[in-house]
Amino acid sequence: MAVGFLSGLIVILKYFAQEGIISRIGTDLIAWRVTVAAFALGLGAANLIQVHARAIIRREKNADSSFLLLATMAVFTVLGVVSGPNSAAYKWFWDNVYQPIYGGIASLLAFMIVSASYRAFKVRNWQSAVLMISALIVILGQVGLVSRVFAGLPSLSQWVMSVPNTAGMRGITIGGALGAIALSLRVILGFERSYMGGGQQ
Amino acid sequence: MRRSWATAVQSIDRRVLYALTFVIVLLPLVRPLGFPLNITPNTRRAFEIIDALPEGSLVFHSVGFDPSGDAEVWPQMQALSRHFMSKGLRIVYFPTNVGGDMYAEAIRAQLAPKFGYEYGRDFAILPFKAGGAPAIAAMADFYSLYTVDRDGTPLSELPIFDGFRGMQDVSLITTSSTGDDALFLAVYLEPKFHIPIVVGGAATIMPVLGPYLASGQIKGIISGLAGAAEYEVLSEMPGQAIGAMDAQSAGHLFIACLVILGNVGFFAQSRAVRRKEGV
Amino acid sequence: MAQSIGTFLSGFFLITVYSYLFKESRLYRYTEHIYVGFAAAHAIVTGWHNVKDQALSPLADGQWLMLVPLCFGCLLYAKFTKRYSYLSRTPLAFMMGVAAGVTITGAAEASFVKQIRATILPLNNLDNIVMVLGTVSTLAFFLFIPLGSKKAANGKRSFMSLVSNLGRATMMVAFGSSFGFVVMARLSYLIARLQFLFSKVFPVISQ
Amino acid sequence: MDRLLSMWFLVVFFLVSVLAMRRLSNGKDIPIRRLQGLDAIEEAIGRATEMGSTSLFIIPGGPFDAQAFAAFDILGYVARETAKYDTKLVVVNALPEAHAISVEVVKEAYKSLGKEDAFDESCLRFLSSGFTAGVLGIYEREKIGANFLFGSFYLESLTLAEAGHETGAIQVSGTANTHQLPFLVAACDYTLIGEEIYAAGTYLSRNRAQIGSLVAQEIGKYVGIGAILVLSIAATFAGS
Repeated sequence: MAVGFLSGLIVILKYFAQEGIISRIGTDLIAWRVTVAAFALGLGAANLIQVHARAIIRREKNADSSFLLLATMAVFTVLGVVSGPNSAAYKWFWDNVYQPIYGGIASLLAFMIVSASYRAFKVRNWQSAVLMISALIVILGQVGLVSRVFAGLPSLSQWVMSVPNTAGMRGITIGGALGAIALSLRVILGFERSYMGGGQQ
Repeated sequence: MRRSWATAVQSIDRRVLYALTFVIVLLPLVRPLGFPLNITPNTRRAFEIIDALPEGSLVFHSVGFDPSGDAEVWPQMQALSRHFMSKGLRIVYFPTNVGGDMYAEAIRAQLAPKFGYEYGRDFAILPFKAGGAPAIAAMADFYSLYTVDRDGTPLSELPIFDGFRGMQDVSLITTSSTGDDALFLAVYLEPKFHIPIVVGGAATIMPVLGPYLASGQIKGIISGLAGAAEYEVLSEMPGQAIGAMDAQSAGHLFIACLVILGNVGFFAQSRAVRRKEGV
Repeated sequence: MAQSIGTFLSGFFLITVYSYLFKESRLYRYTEHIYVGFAAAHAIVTGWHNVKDQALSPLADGQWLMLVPLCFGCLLYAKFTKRYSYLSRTPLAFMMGVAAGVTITGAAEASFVKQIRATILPLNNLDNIVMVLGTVSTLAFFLFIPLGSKKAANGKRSFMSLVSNLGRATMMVAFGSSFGFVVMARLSYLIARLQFLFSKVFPVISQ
Repeated sequence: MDRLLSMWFLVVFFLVSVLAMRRLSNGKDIPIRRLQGLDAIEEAIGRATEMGSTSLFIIPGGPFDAQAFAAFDILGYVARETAKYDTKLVVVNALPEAHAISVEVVKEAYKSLGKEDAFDESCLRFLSSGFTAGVLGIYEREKIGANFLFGSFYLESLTLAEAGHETGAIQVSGTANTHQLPFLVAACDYTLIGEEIYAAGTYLSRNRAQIGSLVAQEIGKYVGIGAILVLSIAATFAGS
């Protein structure tokens, strides 16, 4: 599709051109994408309404929570659009409803990392042995108490983080860059269009 | 007998693990243990770079986090801001996360008055710009991206922007971010303007930044809550981070014990199985 | 008053979220749906303000070009019509194209050229040797197309598998240490919530 | 100088890709290294079908970039498989634009098998930034047999993968975000690392023209390896 090809090409040229007309158009395109994406939010909202309204109409098992979702969404959309996201009422709900749930969900990670380390670091072969040992070095290296006993641990942990870790991540990053470029190129040239109805060529 | 012990260690119910985690992290918060604290070279370097800036230098500070990640980054942002303000640096906060401006506002309301910082003259808050990498790339042409501050006041009316031409006039960029702000800054702004970048962020993204630190695209890193605690120690202005470090250490020891326990059980079990099979 | 209700609500929601760890309850389900609803509303509010500030206001100021993204945005909704639904693919292609362009330029300089340059080091100390060999072998691990035919000389194949194993080992060190490094970060999330819960809602911790 | 170098690199990369795509589109097959994670997708869906459970596909809310494209490729394949076996698929999106494209991808997949009538748009769910909480809820309420996590993950990766493990589903994941790879590797059955996700579309479709760009990618890797080694050795002697 010509639109994808042109917009991709201009954005690439913009990066190297720095100034001039191409650069201006490229900057515009990048800004426009944000606007178009905002329109896509409407589609997402329509999807949520469709899924949950149907649950309510059909009186499915969790229709009560679907109702709660749609009601919350309606109330805060109206409040946010009419009075603005910086209004006192909106901020109050943001601070006392949204933020604690958001923070709570994020902090579930602390529990997940405990059960994951307990489960994942079993030494089954040489690879998992390497995995476990380097994890232990770094976990313990961050505890001030342990480093009073094993004086070399913090610097060993620092070394593992800054040398072999950097090497591994760098290898993945360089390879990933090549992959990302190749795939993006296929998108710009129109070889990847399963989303466009091309399916498998 | 031995096998049943090994099997039991192998299969502790996850709910038990969760309950233990809860208790072990909570106890040191109630009764601090006073574990010692290490100062890492990365934090020290970050501190020294900022400490060496002359009074009145202009610092841009990204606010790229929201409630989900504020546990690590918000203490850093406070520690950094306290240091900036005690040194008389001028600060421009630019939110890169939808929720970020709330924290910049908290600095304006709580911290700034303590240091006699006046909004518009000594510091300013820019509006949030969506888009991640492209938005940061667009900062290269500053006034095309920002024309007003967060309150909608034109930048030309703020004394801090008097004579400000663009990113070339910035002495330092710092971040408080759980996202890739630092990466985007290093990729899109550093090559053009050669502004030193000091990164504050979640400990998670730090390993990713290692390569950029090694290559000099980033000058210093303050990592996670521990980084914040170290910074509080270095700048001699204690805050909430130091108090949390005991709970951190307890949690680390707990996880290390679990990893070892899990492996001991695993070995005992596989040996018992092997013996039974007569291998 | 509003403050203490707020604190109570925050604590209530936090406990509900943690209840997920032990048992799925109706309370968690309600909390989840309120949250998803609020998150969607917030996204819409932010999106609306973005459209207003970045497209509608400039348009009102006479920047006619802003009609282009606005039209693209509207075209997304063509999919609800039967006849013109194909038009909705134009804005999708546009967004993919721009994202592809941004990806290519960012990846080429920062993640390819600069990373390679940073790995070019004199091999006169252990750190540099580990860095160079680790990076190169990790990169070699990802080779997709096997070099030479299957009948290639035995020696060569075992050399490649040695390199690939070295790459694997480097990655394992990297994954293990990154994992360990992040433990701290994850714990701090819990610490912050517990500090809040037990100093504001159930005052056990003195501040 | 880096910018100039990257420009030349891109020019050469494009030329090599286009050339190789041309040559290969009617040329011979090129063998590609096996990617276990992708082979496991079919098995996972097969098992979900047997158990009468749902396949879940999660696209996270990182920046909209090439990782999202890679996720679409894999989603297309997963959707064709689930359509083939008439098994239930649920897709969760955090980004609005990714949601819009996912709908098209899944619809096309069903269409390509002549099963347009079986396509139900409500199997795609847009959850915006609330998607971690939403996915945890889906884990509890639906019986998940296969769980796919692909794209630009941030700190939610471990919660989703570890809680997903508790559901008993076979988990296949992939990301190029190096900071999240350790958790996916630890908690999932199969993980595609970095560039493997970008190659997934090509691997699954065996499209020869696409393999052409894979060739350019391979050459790029050899150039990278060569440059690092040769110049490092040169630097060693120049220094001494």
